[in-house]
Amino acid sequence: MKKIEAIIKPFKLEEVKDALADIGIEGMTVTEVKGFGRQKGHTEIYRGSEYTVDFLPKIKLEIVVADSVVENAVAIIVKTAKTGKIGDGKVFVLPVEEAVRIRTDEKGDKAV
Amino acid sequence: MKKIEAIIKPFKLEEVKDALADIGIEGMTVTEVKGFGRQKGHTEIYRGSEYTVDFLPKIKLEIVVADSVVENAVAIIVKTAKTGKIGDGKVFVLPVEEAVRIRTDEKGDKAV
Amino acid sequence: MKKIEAIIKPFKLEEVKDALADIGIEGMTVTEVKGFGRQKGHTEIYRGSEYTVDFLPKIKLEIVVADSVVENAVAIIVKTAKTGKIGDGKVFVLPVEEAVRIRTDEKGDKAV
Amino acid sequence: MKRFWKYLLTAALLATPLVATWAQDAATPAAPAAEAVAAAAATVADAAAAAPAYKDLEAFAGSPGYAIFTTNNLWMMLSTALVFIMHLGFATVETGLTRSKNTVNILFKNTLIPCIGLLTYAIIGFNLMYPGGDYAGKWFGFSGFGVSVSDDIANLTDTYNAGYTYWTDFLFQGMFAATAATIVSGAVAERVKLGTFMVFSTIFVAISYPITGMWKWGGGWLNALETPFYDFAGSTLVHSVGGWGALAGVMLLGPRIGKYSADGKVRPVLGHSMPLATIGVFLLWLGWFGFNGGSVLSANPGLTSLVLVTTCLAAAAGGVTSALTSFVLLKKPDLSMALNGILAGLVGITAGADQMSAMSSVIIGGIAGIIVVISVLFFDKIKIDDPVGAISVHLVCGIWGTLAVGLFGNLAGMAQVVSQLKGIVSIGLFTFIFAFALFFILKMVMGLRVSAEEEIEGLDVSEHGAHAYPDFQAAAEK
Amino acid sequence: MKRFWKYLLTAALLATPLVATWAQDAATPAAPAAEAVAAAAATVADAAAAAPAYKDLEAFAGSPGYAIFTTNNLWMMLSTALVFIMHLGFATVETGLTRSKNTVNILFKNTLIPCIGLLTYAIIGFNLMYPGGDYAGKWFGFSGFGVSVSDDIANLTDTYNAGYTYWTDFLFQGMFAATAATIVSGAVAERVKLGTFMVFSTIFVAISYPITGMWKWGGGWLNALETPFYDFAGSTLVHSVGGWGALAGVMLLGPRIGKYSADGKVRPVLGHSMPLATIGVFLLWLGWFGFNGGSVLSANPGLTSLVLVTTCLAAAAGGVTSALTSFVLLKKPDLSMALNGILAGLVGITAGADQMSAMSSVIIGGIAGIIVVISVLFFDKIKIDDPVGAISVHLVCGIWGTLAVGLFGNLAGMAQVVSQLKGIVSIGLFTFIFAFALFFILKMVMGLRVSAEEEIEGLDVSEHGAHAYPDFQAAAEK
Amino acid sequence: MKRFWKYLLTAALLATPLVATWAQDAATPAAPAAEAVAAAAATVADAAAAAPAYKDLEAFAGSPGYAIFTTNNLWMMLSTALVFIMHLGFATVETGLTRSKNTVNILFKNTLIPCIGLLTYAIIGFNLMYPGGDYAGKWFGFSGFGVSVSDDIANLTDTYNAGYTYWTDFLFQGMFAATAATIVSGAVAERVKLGTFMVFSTIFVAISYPITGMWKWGGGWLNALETPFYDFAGSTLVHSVGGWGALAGVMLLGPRIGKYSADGKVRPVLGHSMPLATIGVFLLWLGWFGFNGGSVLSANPGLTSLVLVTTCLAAAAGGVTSALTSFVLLKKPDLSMALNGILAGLVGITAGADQMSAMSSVIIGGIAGIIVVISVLFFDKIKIDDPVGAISVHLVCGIWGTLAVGLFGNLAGMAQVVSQLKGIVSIGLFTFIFAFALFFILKMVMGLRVSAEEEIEGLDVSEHGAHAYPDFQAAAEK
Ligand SMILES: Nc1ncnc2c1ncn2[C@@H]1O[C@H](COP(=O)(O)OP(=O)(O)O)[C@@H](O)[C@H]1O
Ligand SMILES: Nc1ncnc2c1ncn2[C@@H]1O[C@H](COP(=O)(O)OP(=O)(O)O)[C@@H](O)[C@H]1O
Ligand SMILES: Nc1ncnc2c1ncn2[C@@H]1O[C@H](COP(=O)(O)OP(=O)(O)O)[C@@H](O)[C@H]1O
Repeated sequence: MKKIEAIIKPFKLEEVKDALADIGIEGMTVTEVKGFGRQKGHTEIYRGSEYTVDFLPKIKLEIVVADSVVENAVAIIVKTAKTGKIGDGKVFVLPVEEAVRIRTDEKGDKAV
Repeated sequence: MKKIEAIIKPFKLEEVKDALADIGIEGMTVTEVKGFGRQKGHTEIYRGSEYTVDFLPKIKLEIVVADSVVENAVAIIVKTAKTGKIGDGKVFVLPVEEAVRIRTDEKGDKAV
Repeated sequence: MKKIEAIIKPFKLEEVKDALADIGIEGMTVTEVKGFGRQKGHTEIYRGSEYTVDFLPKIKLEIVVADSVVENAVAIIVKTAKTGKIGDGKVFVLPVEEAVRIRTDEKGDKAV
Repeated sequence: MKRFWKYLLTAALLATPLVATWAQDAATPAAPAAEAVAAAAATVADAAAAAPAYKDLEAFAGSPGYAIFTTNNLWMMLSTALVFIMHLGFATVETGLTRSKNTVNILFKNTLIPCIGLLTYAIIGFNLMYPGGDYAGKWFGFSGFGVSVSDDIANLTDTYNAGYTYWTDFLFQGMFAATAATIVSGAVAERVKLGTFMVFSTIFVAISYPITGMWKWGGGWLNALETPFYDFAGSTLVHSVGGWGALAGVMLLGPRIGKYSADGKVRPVLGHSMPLATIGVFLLWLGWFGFNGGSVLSANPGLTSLVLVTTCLAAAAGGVTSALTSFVLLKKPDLSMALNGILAGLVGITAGADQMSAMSSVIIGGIAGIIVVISVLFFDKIKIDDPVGAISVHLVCGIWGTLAVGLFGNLAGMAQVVSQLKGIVSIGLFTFIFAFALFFILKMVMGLRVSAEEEIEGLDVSEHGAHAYPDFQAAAEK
Repeated sequence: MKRFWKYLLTAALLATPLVATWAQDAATPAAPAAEAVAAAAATVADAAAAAPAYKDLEAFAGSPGYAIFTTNNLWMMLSTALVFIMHLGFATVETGLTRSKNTVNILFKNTLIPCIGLLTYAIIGFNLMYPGGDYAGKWFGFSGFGVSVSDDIANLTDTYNAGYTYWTDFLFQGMFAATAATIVSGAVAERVKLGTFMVFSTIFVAISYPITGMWKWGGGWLNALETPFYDFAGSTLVHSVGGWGALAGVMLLGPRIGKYSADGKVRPVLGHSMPLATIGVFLLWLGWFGFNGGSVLSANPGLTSLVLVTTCLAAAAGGVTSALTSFVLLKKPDLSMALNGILAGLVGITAGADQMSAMSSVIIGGIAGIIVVISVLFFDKIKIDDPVGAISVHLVCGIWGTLAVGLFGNLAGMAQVVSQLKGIVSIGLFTFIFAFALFFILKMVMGLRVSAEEEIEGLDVSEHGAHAYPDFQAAAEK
Repeated sequence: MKRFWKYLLTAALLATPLVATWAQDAATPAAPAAEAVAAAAATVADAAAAAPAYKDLEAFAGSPGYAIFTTNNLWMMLSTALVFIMHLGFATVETGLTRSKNTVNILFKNTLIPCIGLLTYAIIGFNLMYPGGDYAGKWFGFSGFGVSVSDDIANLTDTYNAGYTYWTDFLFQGMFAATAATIVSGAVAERVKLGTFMVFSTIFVAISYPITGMWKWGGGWLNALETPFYDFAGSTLVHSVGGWGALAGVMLLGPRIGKYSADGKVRPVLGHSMPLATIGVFLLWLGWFGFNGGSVLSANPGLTSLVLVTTCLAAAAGGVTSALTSFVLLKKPDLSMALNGILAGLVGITAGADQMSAMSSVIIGGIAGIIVVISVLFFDKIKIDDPVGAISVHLVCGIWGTLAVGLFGNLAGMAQVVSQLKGIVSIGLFTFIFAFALFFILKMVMGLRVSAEEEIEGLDVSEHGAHAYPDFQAAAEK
């Protein structure tokens, strides 16, 4: 099993979720995060002082999938989340050693 | 060392934390996340339009532990977080290569 | 590639970010989390009943870097985030198998 | 817990006939006392018929009394507006002191209650509470359904009353009425079924509140005691009444899940927005300018200005003493206690706001501020779980304020204390039994409490399918 | 969508001359009717010149009419304060019912609109709307720029008007004026360009609102119909006017991104704070005490108190029926609909608040509460995306309320219905065409809508470089 | 930074005797000027004793003056209520413009200050500020502790004053008093120790504010200048006084951690809720209807309505010019600046609200709106860290408004400018020195500032052990 971590632009969430559902992935966990990267934040002004909002709102998707699905899933995410503009985000793949479904005690690929 | 990631129902947090403390695990990091899975969200209505809340509030626990503790910890989490109803969540185990305690520079098992 | 996960005190974020930028790390993802550890929360009182705030606000940094950079990055984080007081946090290092930049489809070290 | 309310209930049942006899005794010999100002409303509805009227409204506008009548009526209309805004105060206090997952539910209740309250008061309440002189000294009266001005000229001039028209009278009293139900709302929050509560409120405000209100303000038996029971603006008639309803509800509902740990220790359930709670208390204080000021029932300069002074000083004293008490007892200056203390001072002064010196009002309010903190801790201990402290503020300090009329100010004296007790006990018994029985019946018929799952999920989702703060939803739904 | 407004526009263009003739017909024979109270303001500005004045203000202060004049003026000043606070009500309702990423933008607009509105009303609006008796029965009049009291003694005494001074008159009317623009603000929220909207509001409130206002309140042609058009406090003159502006804006803007899915299904865009929305509705209700109560134009006790009763009962009925309607149609008790229902009841009663019985006001408000729910669903369906329901509340219920004057109460009758229709249609056409044309021109010149990127990011960041809730920013910026 | 306040302090010390002599000069020849309205309060307390009183209150109620007195008193009571609600306005503005981790702390302070202020004003302040005619033209006077009506009939009729009873007088003035301390609260927010600040406020409001208030409103030396110093409703007596206290506090406290980067650049510390800030400003504007309107000290129709017009036009102008100025200087339309601009306009018009034409009020308010933006930027630059802009709004615009009385309107003239300067400087020196000394002593005795750790954690947790928004806590505690 692998864990796919994708950092994407928030307004792409709906689309990515639907695209993943289309290939049968129906479990994921979503976190609101802030990203810092090449996409520089905007300068804002509050009561006359400028400041840079360095950290931009992003969405992190965490999806644990069987090894066989990883490649396809990553490809789908990359395709769907792409706008071509800076700040589109990253996809990382990490190894997972075990997975358990709490409700049923099922383990491994069956659990995800 | 391993990292245990557990996605659980929010109201189970207190209980799981206490159960882990009982087996000597006293460090963990908690994140508010939203989960998408078999447990379908409820349909809600706002000013006459229906919509589905797909993403349900969940809590993610991250606990880095020594290899020897993993099995027991996972078992405890599964046991305590179980309600038997859909949406109970998952537990994942990931490998960790290094851990450092910032305050003391301690490394490895001593750091967690 | 490795993923560095650092749990730090919130007010250290600015400094750590700047220190990492100095060694050329310019991508990271930040999450607001709550930490539970040796640093016991304070006791607070609401309308006469005491309660303990067990979970303290922390910041989690996630930084995926090339293997060669890991050691230095961890050292910098530990140095910058240290206050010497309890609750300074942890740094964990996890293996990453793949990374993709969504915008360009670049993979591996080039993507981070 | 169970034992506690069994005890109370038994006591209540035993006491009823006792009080009834006692009150009857008092009522028989005494002629309806002509209390200059506060009870003026009592005999009003029929006064109009008897008194000489103006030829037409033009004639009235040309009469020498027109200017002062207009001024009086204006004050009463503005007082009505101020009492109205108390409903927003209640809504925000209750919302602020409860969790965000129940916010839509509380706002919905507190929005609908004044709406329903006004409508039922128009249909039945006003005529139950002010049935007219035929029922003077009685326990009950009713002068027919609906509001309308049968005789324009009389009802719209000072023939009706020196201080206001029929319409102003109705609206001012109507705004008061809904208050009682709103008080209950706070105490039963976060677990009561919406439908059940709406039915309860409707009946409570339509029937129970006006009946006990009639006993005093409608010229009923409490007003006809030899030493008449005195309740200037409603420490008992409004606030305690709400408080008794709240107590009945909480006893039948039980505490919120999570309020007590398995080993019986009190665990706080934190309110979700202190700014909302603070906004609410300031709005309530503002509203009390009209609640008490308007209860003079005219713009009488000396009396109204005195009432505003005693009201504000009592509020200020309550705020300060509750802050100090909470600091001494709890080691921290507790904002929510200071806020409750201000309300406690306001409720405390309400019964005698026109009878007190500045100094007495400070003492009454100051004591209320101490009482409320101790009371909140006490009710928590005996497992009466009242999220916003409504019982402590409105019931306990309502009783204190009513008693204080016998202890301080112009009316102080043993006879007054006895009359005050008669009023407190009789109205308390009636209201508590009414509310308890009503909640009990509804519990059987409709159910009183949402399921544990719904409670954990929050009533916003389970009862309304909605979120109060969708943008911040993740955080909100713990 | 495109077809829809093309149709409307064509209809409007065709109808204009028709209505003009029709109105002219009516205006010719009829002498300006002397409506005792509501139209008193019409012929005021010049009345002062003609009438006998007091020697000096001291003389006036010593005159027998001074006390009642002072009381009347006091009521009008407080009504002004109450109407003022409606602007905060609008600000919070609109903020609460939209997303947190557009909060600063909405607050900015709703803070600046009353500022700009007051200033333009001082410079031009007041003298457009109340040009004086020379323009009685006309379509248009203007009595010069600026406000100032040329003749102190006359303008500050009851020589000017029995109910208020010149200054009170100006300020009361000025507070009304900005309301119309504020109504538009809610409907076009979350996508309109700030600059464009500010220009629109300024012109709309400076020119369009006073011109149609003059037709009735300024003694113009609608007031001179044989059976004069009746609009007590502005169901049409204020609320529908705002609603027509809103409709024009929304039609040209199109719906917010995400409001309709690719397959055309309605998707809700959730407001971000129900407490703010609720605070707003209560403040609006409070403000309506002055909006309607002050429209009596004196403190006349019978009339003002009746108006407050009809106003509050209609609001209450609207709240209850909209809650019930939403419960029946949508299966859940919807707070935002109940809130809209209260406003619907208030808008509905506004045209005839002084002409209705208590019962009629309940019916009018109750029907408004049903209408508003159906209207919100309807406009959503035809893709008129109005985030806060402004068109349903102010336009649809404004029309309903204006019609209701012909169906209920003292003025009911076929002739009145016809006059009401004349008013509704003529003012609707003028305002809609004016607003549509103005928005259209601004769209060409300045652009009307922010870019899709800016809309997604939120107008707070893109237009103001600011966040409404920086501490909760992550959550807020979805 | 250090140098800056050393300079100011030295200047202050040097200037004191100078001003004293100068003032004395002026005071000697001039008999206490009989300013018709505004200073009426001055000689009131003792007037009662001398003047012929009514036999009893009944007699007064039957007298021809009763109606107008009742109306006047009613206006003053409502003005009191409106000034009261300003405290909620201050609470929400300050809360909104600071971080959520200090919210409970700010709410606690702003809830307790009016409570304490009213109590101290009852005990000592009122009699320090209005010591009676014996002290006319003096620097100081005191007429004994406590408030009570020794002589009912005189103090509750127009024998006391044509505009209000003794009780109304006390309460209206008491509501003003607490304002000064509340202004300080905003400027020292997010770092001052709670206990220290509470002690400061109590003494400041009990002693400093009434003493300088007496100089003018209590009939003291500034009122006795040949050309009397003029401050209608308190641009200087209330707002600058608060502003000087704020300046002293900020100078001794230093800026908040994080406000300036290591290299001295200004870094914004974002307020956490723009809706709260906006609610606050609207409530303050509403309150100003009473603050200025009530300062007429009667319901005089011409004067009160003029005052409301100048007040609202100045507010509107301030809002517009500050929005424009911030747009020009900062390239973005800044909501918080527009809000400050409205307050600036209000503070600016306060000194001369009854002396200005509509046009002059627009100019005065408009200039205040420009000044406030520049002032905020200036104080940020010189490292006077004032989270809510209190010093710019209340001190700087208070000075501007006081000066404007000499430049515009009925009193304009060189002699008036000089008198205005005397008032500004003398009151400024006294207040600044008093506040600085008091803060300094408290700093030695109790400590002034929380520890860096507590500041970073937030005062809510460190001072109160509480959270303002527990449900959203994670986000809130950055
Ligand atoms: N090395 C990294 N580790 C973790 N997250 C990263 C890293 N680099 C970028 N990110 C995340 O990806 C987001 C987008 O990256 P950015 O460099 O702004 O643009 P792009 O994706 O177009 O290269 C960042 O906001 C951050 O959340
Ligand atoms: N493949 C997955 N990867 C990551 N998180 C998952 C995955 N599947 C489920 N989850 C998380 O677990 C939660 C519960 O899963 P769900 O399918 O709803 O019920 P159950 O746990 O009973 O199978 C989801 O809300 C989601 O947060
Ligand atoms: N085993 C662990 N797994 C995950 N996170 C941990 C673990 N131990 C500690 N943490 C995180 O590190 C933070 C600091 O740890 P703590 O024990 O309080 O102090 P210290 O870092 O000084 O040892 C905690 O609040 C928690 O977020």
